[in-house]
Amino acid sequence: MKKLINTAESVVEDALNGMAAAHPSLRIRDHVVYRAQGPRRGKVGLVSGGGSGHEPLHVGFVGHGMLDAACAGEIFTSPVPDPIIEATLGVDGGAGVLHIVKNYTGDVLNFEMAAELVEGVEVASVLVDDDVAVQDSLYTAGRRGTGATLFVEKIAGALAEEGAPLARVAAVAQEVDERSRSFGIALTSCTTPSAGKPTFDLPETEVELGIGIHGEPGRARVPLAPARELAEVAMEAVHRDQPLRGDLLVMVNGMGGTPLMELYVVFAEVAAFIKGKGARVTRSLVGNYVTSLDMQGFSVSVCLLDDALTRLWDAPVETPALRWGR
Amino acid sequence: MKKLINTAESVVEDALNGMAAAHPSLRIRDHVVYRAQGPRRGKVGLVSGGGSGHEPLHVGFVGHGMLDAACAGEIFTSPVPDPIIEATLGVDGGAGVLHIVKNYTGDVLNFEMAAELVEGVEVASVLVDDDVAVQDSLYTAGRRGTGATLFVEKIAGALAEEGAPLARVAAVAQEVDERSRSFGIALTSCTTPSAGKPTFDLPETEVELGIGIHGEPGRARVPLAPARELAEVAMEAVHRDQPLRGDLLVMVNGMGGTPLMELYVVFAEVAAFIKGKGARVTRSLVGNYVTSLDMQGFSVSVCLLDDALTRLWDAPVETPALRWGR
Amino acid sequence: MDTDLFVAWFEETARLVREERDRLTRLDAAIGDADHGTNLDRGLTEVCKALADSAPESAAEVLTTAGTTLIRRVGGASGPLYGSVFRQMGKALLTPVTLAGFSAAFEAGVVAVERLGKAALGDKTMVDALAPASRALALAVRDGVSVQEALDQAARAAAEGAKATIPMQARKGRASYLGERSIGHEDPGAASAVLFMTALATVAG
Amino acid sequence: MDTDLFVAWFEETARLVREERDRLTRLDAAIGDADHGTNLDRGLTEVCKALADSAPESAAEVLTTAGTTLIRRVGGASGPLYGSVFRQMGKALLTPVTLAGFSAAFEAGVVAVERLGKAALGDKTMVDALAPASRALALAVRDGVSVQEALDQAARAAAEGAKATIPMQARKGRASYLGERSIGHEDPGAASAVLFMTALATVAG
Ligand SMILES: Nc1ncnc2c1ncn2[C@@H]1O[C@H](COP(=O)(O)OP(=O)(O)O)[C@@H](O)[C@H]1O
Ligand SMILES: Nc1ncnc2c1ncn2[C@@H]1O[C@H](COP(=O)(O)OP(=O)(O)O)[C@@H](O)[C@H]1O
Ligand SMILES: [Mg+2]
Ligand SMILES: [Mg+2]
Ligand SMILES: [Mg+2]
Ligand SMILES: [Mg+2]
Repeated sequence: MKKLINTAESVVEDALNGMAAAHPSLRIRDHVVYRAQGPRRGKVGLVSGGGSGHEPLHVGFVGHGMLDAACAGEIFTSPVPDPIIEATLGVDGGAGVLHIVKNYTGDVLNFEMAAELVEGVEVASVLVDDDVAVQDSLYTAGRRGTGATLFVEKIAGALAEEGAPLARVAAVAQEVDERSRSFGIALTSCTTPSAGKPTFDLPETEVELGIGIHGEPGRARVPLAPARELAEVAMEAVHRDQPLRGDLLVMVNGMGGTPLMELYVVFAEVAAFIKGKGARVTRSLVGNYVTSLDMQGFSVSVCLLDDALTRLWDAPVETPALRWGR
Repeated sequence: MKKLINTAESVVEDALNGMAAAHPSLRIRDHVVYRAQGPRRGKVGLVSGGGSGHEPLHVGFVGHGMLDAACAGEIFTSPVPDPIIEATLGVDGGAGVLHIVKNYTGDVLNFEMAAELVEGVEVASVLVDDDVAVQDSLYTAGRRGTGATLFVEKIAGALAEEGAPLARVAAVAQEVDERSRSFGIALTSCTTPSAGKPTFDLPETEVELGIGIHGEPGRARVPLAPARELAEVAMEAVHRDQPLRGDLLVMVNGMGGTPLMELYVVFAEVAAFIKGKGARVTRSLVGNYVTSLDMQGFSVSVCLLDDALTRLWDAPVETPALRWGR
Repeated sequence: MDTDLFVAWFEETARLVREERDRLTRLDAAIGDADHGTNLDRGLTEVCKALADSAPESAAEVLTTAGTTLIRRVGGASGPLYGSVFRQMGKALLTPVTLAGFSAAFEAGVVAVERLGKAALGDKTMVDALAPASRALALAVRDGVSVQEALDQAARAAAEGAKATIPMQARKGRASYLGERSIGHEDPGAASAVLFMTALATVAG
Repeated sequence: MDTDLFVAWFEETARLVREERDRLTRLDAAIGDADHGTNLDRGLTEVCKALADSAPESAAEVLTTAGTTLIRRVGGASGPLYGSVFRQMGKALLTPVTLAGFSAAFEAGVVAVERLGKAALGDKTMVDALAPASRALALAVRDGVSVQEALDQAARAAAEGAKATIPMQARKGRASYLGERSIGHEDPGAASAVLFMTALATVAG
């Protein structure tokens, strides 16, 4: 394993120290990243979090127009309730707090426990579960939360910034999740610092279809294919679950070890696929946003937009990893 | 080799198609990326370019406050003169055009030829050569242009946007280059799509010191060490060449395959080093900006700021890869 | 079954988990996210520290401290789940501690995790080791065997239960994302539950 | 030495470069950026196309077309450098083409690349193969040997020159960044220059 780290034990702490040094707009305490200026009176607070290793998610999305705080767990390990409670209390501006939770047993349990234990703050929760690779059935833990988490955080964050009440912010978060679908493909496994070797072995000639963002193996292994075919597999899965139509927000997301050039190659194919279905890409993101350590591969996330959501997507945002309009 | 590409031959073209699909603010023709709205009357045009494989450099830096056009060569191969000529003619708003050229024989020769052949447009050139790993002596091709290219493009771009004349834009570009130093370290080689295997072999236990951005081997090989020590090696090299002092713009840049988390770990060490020397990080960037395909590793670039340069750095910029202030 | 025995239980579990950390993580790598060993190792180290610091005066206090520490220090799925087992046991345990009382408290802990995780036998989770262990304890109480014998039987039942997860298709936790590909691997949480039960049998000896 | 010979020269070079592409790229991987084979292969394919399309009527025209195409299609360092060699040759070549005239034009081409690249003998570049080839041609003209013999000697001189780059430390181009680590590797541009000279000797035969 070759990583730019000091020790496997200190990597989350060390990276947070780097964030604190790089971004005066953030305040970081006990593995929670806050906006430096603190809560705004009357604004709904947005708290998210989860295991580390998905950077910039969530810590890179703290700032104006997006999150108020993000809790960073150990690598791929949901944060414990205490920092979630701290974060919730710390961002409350009197209008309540929305927990944005990716649908994993660990995240769900720890956020639930935190929400129960918080006193004096109204808490609402939204579960993000966009990954169509997982069947949403009695026989699974339900769909995973992956790329659409960014969409939910951005759009709910914009509405909260406008001063909307908790119920409306929660409702738009829920709506974005319902309108969003994702699918991921891995070219390589990731290596967690503590394990020190790849989570799974993947031959030079194969890819994993339907991966999550924790180095979990996917649903199936198929031969490596040109970007066009891989993009089609992902888009077919998304389209089958929720037909593409109208205006779309599309993210082609790298898993952490994939260069931007390759993501643009994939985006070209995704855009062509969408055109072929008669829908339109009206907003897009291409880059490493919701990652799985050093994994090579991509995921594509699609959200069905309407005018209201488009306006909220376009609203100013100023965070380390997403910034426009100010 | 595992890459998200269609064919090794089409990768540059395919990626540019993806950029065109993702960014309506760009117009892309014959491997040149332009601002969609065309040249602005009276504004100095900024043209850069070079081999592809360094994305987002340069193509991702086309837009308000930065480049007017970027020429994308084949992977690691300087563009030929024709597109540089096209770009120069295409961005001229009557105030002349600045060529921002990284100091490599190929880039220098092709930009020189283009500049000679352009008619009716005043052309100035600035050579970026910030890499302290290469001795600037009679016995080398001179220092390479690496991370500081981003600084030059951003700051000169801001001045051009304000309507400054060509001579002043060229002078500030030159000044930024002179005030900037970089040093890079690779954990792995990169793999060019056409070669299909790593450019160099690097054992699991070693790193290359003083690499460029083309998968060139570095000056020396040493055992893999904690991030703190690697950051110190890089910063010592920078500091030895140009002592750290006053306000600094600091970029910790990933080589393409390094996750953001690790770059923040490095940034923490870089910031501590700088503090130890009595200087101050007043502006910073952490991310994959000037890359070498899928290489794992980082480079650090430092520019000595003054108030004028800080103001230009802070000026609005709106490009696919760098965006703030609008 | 005195207070010291309960403290020793967690110390021995911590030792075993440290020893078996990489195996647990490997099991989790196969069908999860490769952190179960690290998670529990971190958690049990904290539990031992907390027990040393707080000098608990009853078995119930030991269990509550352990459970709270796991919830507060582990994270992931296993932190709240194991934490709830021990917190619930602590709540349910009557003093003085008899084997029957322990068995009842243990069952309360297992029910807590089933409820929290919405998991049933056969879902390929820690429940598949914990529930058989609880049943073995109850049977041992009915049959009036010695404490040592009862705990040995519980450990054996847990081990068999963990082994039985191998052919199962997961329906809860990360492993469920793999669908049929989860078949053929032992559940890491079931494997760690075996360590808890083995540790208890060891320190009782 | 007629027009067809010059066309055949580039066709044979294109064939050889295609054949040796991976070796050239491997040489460039060792001390450069692993693209020299791909660059020249692309360039010479374009040269052959351009020659087929434009049906040049003189040897000078062949050379100018080849040079311009290399400049316009290759990029990198070798594109403008090789391009300048042939453009300059094209300018300098007198009709009808004699061996002496060819030798003089070739020398002009080598001087052009030395000037453009600011490279001298011993810098570990293509000049280390091209300059000895030029010298061999000049000597052959002085000695009055046959065209075939002269071109064979030039090809041999180029090959020896390329081999002599192995122990050199590079002072120009990317390889110079490596400092002492550039020692022990053949320069890719020198190696490709050998292919040009070999091709010419072959088609003259
Ligand atoms: N819903 C659930 N109910 C019961 N046990 C569960 C549930 N989800 C996961 N587990 C247990 O947790 C174990 C994984 O723990 P761990 O790896 O520490 O957490 P995470 O899955 O968050 O990485 C699984 O092997 C399984 O035994
Ligand atoms: N300044 C120079 N003068 C002469 N030849 C040079 C010079 N710089 C580089 N070369 C030649 O160019 C070759 C490299 O060509 P190529 O790999 O195609 O271009 P690049 O270095 O831009 O990738 C070197 O092996 C060397 O022979
Ligand atoms: Mg986990
Ligand atoms: Mg090159
Ligand atoms: Mg796990
Ligand atoms: Mg090269």
